[in-house]
Amino acid sequence: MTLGEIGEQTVSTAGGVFSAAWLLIVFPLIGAAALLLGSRRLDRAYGVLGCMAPLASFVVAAALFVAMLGREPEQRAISVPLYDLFAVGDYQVGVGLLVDQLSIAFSLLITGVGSLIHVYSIGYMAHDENRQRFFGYLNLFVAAMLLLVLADDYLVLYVGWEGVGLASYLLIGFWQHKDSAAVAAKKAFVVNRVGDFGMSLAVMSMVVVFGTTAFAGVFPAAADASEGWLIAIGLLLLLGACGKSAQFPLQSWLLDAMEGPTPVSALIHAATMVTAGVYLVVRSAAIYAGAEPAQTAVVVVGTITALMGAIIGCAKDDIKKALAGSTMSQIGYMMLAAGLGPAGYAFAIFHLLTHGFFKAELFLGAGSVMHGMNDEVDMRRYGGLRTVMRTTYVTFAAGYLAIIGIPPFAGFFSKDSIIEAAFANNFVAGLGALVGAGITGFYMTRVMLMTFFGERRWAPDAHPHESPSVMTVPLWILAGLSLVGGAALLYVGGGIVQWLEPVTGEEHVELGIPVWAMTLVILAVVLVGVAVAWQIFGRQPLPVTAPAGSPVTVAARRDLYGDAVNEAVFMRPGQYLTRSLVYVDNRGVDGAVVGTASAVGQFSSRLRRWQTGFVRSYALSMLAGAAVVVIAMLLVRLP
Amino acid sequence: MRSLSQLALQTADEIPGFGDDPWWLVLLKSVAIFVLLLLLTLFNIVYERKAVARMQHRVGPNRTGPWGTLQSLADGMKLILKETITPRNVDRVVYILAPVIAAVPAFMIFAVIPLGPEVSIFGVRTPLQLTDTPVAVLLVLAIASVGVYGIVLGGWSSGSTYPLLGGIRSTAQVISYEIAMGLSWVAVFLFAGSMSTSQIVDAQERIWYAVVLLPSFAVYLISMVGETNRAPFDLPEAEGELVAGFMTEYSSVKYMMFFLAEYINMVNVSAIAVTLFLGGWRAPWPISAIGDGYFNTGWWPLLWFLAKVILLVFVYIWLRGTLPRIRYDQFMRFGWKVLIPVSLGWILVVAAMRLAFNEGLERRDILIWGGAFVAVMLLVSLLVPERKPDLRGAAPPAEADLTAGGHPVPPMPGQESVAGRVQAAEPSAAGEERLNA
Amino acid sequence: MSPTPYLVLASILFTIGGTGVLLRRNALVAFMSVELMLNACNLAFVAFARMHGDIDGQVAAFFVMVVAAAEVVVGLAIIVTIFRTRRSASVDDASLLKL
Amino acid sequence: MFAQAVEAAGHTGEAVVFWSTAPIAVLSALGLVVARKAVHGAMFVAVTMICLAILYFSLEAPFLGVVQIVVYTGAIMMLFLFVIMLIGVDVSDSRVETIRGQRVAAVLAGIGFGLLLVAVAANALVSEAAGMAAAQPEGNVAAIADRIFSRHVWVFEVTSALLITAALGAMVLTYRERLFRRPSQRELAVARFRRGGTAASPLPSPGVYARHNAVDTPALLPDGTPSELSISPVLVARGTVRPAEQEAAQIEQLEQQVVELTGEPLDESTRERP
Repeated sequence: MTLGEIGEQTVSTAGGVFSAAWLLIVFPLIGAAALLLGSRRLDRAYGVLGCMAPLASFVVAAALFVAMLGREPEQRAISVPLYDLFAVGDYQVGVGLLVDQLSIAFSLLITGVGSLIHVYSIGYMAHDENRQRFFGYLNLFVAAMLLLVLADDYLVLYVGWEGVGLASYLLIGFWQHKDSAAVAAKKAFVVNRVGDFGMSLAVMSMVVVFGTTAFAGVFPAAADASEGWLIAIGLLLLLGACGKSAQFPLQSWLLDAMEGPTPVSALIHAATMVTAGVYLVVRSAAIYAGAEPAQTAVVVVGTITALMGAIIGCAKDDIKKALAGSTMSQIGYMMLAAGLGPAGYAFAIFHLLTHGFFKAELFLGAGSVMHGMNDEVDMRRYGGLRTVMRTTYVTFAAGYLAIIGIPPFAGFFSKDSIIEAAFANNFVAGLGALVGAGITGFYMTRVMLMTFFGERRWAPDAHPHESPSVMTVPLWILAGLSLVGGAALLYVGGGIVQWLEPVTGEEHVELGIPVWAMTLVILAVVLVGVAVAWQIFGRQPLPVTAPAGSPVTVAARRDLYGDAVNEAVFMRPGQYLTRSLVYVDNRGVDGAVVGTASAVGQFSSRLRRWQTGFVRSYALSMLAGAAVVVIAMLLVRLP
Repeated sequence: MRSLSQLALQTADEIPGFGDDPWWLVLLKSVAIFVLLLLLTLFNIVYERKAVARMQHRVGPNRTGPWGTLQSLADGMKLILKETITPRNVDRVVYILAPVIAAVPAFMIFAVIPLGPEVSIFGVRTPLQLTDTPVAVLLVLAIASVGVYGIVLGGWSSGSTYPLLGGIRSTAQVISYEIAMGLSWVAVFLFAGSMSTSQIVDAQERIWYAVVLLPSFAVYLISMVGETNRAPFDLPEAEGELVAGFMTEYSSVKYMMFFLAEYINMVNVSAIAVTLFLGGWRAPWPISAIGDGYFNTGWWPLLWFLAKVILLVFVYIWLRGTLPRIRYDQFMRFGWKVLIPVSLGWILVVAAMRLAFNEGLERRDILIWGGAFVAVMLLVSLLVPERKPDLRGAAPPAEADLTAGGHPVPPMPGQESVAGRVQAAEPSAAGEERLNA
Repeated sequence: MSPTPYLVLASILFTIGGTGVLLRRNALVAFMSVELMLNACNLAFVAFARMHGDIDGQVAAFFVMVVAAAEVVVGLAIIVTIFRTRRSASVDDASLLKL
Repeated sequence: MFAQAVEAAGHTGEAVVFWSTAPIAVLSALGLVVARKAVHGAMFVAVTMICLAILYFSLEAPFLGVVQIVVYTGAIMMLFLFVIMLIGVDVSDSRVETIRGQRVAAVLAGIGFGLLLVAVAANALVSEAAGMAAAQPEGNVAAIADRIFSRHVWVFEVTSALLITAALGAMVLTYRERLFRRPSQRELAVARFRRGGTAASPLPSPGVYARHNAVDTPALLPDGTPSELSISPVLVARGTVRPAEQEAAQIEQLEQQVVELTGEPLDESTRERP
């Protein structure tokens, strides 16, 4: 049975193993419930309990993937209706899952990388007394994220969307005893609300325009909808994506979000949640197909963010913030690619997956370093760690090579593809991407050098040591994925482009110059960045306190004044607005209300005189009332 | 011509055999009951004094009349002739009314007590009972509850502390034990299917309810002693505490009427016990078997009835000679927390039994099932582990000064009051001060 | 006999009870007046029962008695409690709830 | 013929009962309203209720009549008396009306309402009584039981729940928390003997001078001093103790009067000198 069309393929109903797809979400949900609601005694088994759920989900996802491989490419989108949520008139919302090539790729990433990070967290959070709660939140996040990517309806997707927001909020503020963490959590929440606002408006618009929010209803109808509506919806979706994926202008929360525990940064703020925006844009391909300006906006946002993130990453001394800038930048790449339309969708997802591998690897490596250095995050306090933390060094290096795009590491393939596609589409975007790649080479080399090379600038009480194997094993696995993941995804079995083609569509654009020449140019730019970094940070000893630096450096250290802009553009006018509203409320509305109330009060204080407090007076009036009733009955009975 | 009370009752449904007496017979019966009660009182006073004396290895009254048998008559004469003292601050009307209220209902109760089967009086066949109604036993309860007013009002109107205390005690006592008493009757009603005294006696032709309903009988025996303010439950007139309780300020005829009321009430409740539980006027077993029930006909039953009543009166005397007076709070606790719950539980059992019989279950089956139930409950009770408080390692409760800085506050859980412990060891600090003063 | 005299008697008793509530300040006396009113109602119930030849009137009176008993128990407890704290059984003294 | 005679006799009998009890009921009801003391009021109400019980009998409701006495007279009014005695015997109402106009208004409203009700009751188109014979073929008790436990069984259960709730409520209302554990009788006895001295024996009784019942007069010790122990501390606290010296003086006065009247000196051996 066909349920409609998504992308260029028909959707069939679930059968066999696919009807069990809901287990994907249920496992982590059970885990979260058990850990959050269960007794404190579960704390003894926190690791096993916490990791079981994502691992089980991973097994399910893998099984679904294998089952999907066994089907015809056009038959791979499977709808799993669960139940009808509600029906209002013609508008019906059913909770259901859509298992197709895109969502299964995401599911594998979320559960796979998620499992690794869960395992890593066993070691990382071993000494935290609230670790049971921590794992509960992590499981909750996995469940929400899976709901987000598996939903077959924008409304259900929105539930997952808010769910990951909640989990992100809870985890950023996990160490709520720290003021900075609490503030960061609040900031992330507020900024995300702005994005979510756009998202919810988009969903409402869909109800107005299409009368439904189900993918199966929206996408076929999008072709016939008016362009104005499509542009509006596309921009609103972009606003949502910006919030969730920390894209310009809603990027400011991500850097602060590094206050959360490092596994959280790796899982949520690098590998999975922040890519939800990319997923949303790719999933909404049908809408963007008819909204050229919205697509352009996506490209612009992506390009700006890619550059901004890279510049911010250059100036940060906090290792996690440097990596966070990098994340912003890389997601900017993905957005850029997603904005290119069918030509870039597959590359966006491709880069998303490889980024998931190596950025998780980098964050976990950073976490490992911090773990060995008494939670020191200032890179100026590191240096020369390659000898004492060999595993961390080697695996981190794999991630480093992957992100700057050295063949044959994963990032090479995905980033190359994006830059080529960008050049083919739009020269300015391509140029931005190319420059970004150079800066990436620069700041990642800086991180590498400051952390693992040079003289030891450790704090006096620092005794760096290698992390336990429960943390290093995930590092090794992720390092391996960073090494081979790109090539594997691109070439094995026809590669990811072909795999995703039924969902995203395909469009080949011809580059003006040969591909190998482009690759060489990109490599050259990257190597220039690396060399500059080597020149600045590798050749001379680093001061422990940061030098004043140029205006650009200062600006970058201050997140390119993102917060200041927010304050001037949004907060101040908002404040004026609320103040004037308060004035109107106090004087106008309250005046009327209070006036009425005081009038009633005066009137009742007159009436109060009847209330003597003496029971017998009341009894007298009751007797009088009874007499009246008797008289009334007599009168009625009289003919 | 019918008597007034019967006129009132005549439209209500009637017990067969009653309500047809000629007026002179009704009058005759009434007078006879009155005389019988007076004689019984005279007899009982001597009886009690003699019996108690024997229990205490004394002789008892032996001067007036043969073996002292006319002692009570002499005492009564003396009481009538004594000076009437009326204290100054009594409530005069109530003060005079109270003994009357106490005595009159006491005489009325016997109206519904069956003294014997149908006999022939001057050629008229009539039951040896003044009257009967379908609610006769409840009527007894009603009349008895009016009688208490005499005691309460007497205590109040005396305008003195001890009588008031006696009156209050008596109120609480009667209200409390009336409940147990009424509950003990319910079982009888269930078995007899009637509240008419004559029908209840008829229903005991085969077996006395004292045997079948032993728990009810026991409850009734106890509560009847409480109802009549007799030792060991004679708290409203406890000599050691309240001088003479509600009678303290009374003298002469009024005192005598209270006295009379008490002794007649003793006979009354005994008569009710006989009627409801001991087969009424029926002869006890070996005698009843003689001559195909010959001794259950004619005037013979009057003898059995009086014998049973006097036997129960002896129980009263026996109790008085044996048991010390119970403390008031213990008495109330016993009534509310033992007698009433026991009665309630027993009524449940009786009702279940009745239902089972009505549903046609065999007695054997009931016994088997009941026994099985009890056995299972016993076995289950073995399974429940006995909980012993684990005192090892338990910290002694923290002490708290409850009155520190003003108002006393109750101790928190885990605390123990210092003052409470002092109180326990030194019960009456104030009393001691008074002694040392 | 016609039920009318009974009904008239019930009316009179009810009115006397009501007037007692109005006139007497002693909470106990007022309370007893209420009992009197209830009794008057019961009399009317029973009279009507016989008038219609239906036992339901008597059953209603029975239930009124039960409810009256419950009411007396709680009411007296309240009076005792008030007396304990305020040393007064006058209904006029319990007028502090008014502003 | 005979049936009519019985009928007529029944009617006259009922009328006699009614007209002899109804005035008593009304008068004692009025007594409640005018009685100064609450106890008198309670007695009046009890009389009214007994009158009503008798009327129930003549209204062919013997069960209700008996229950009326047992419940109202025996339990409820007894409870009233109990409470009256508990919270102050001497509380007699003052007759001054505190609420302005209340008395006049109440009497007017009462009379008006009463006249209205009586008018309604007397003028209502009341048919001759149908009688209960048809309604209770197996007797009054059986009929009531049948109705209560069949048609009105739900009401019955609800009222039983109400009763239990009321009992619990009364217990909660009148419950006073005990701050200290109550010393047991044994502990009291042990403490008393341990204290030694005169405490082991009962306290001395108050002085009795054959002039009044005198719990408020201290007893005189052999040396003539009054014994504080013989007086209840409650009386001391209230300040209603009669001083012993005054008693002694009065006794001496009496003795002198006796000597003057009889002209004989008192026998020294019988005199107790204070």
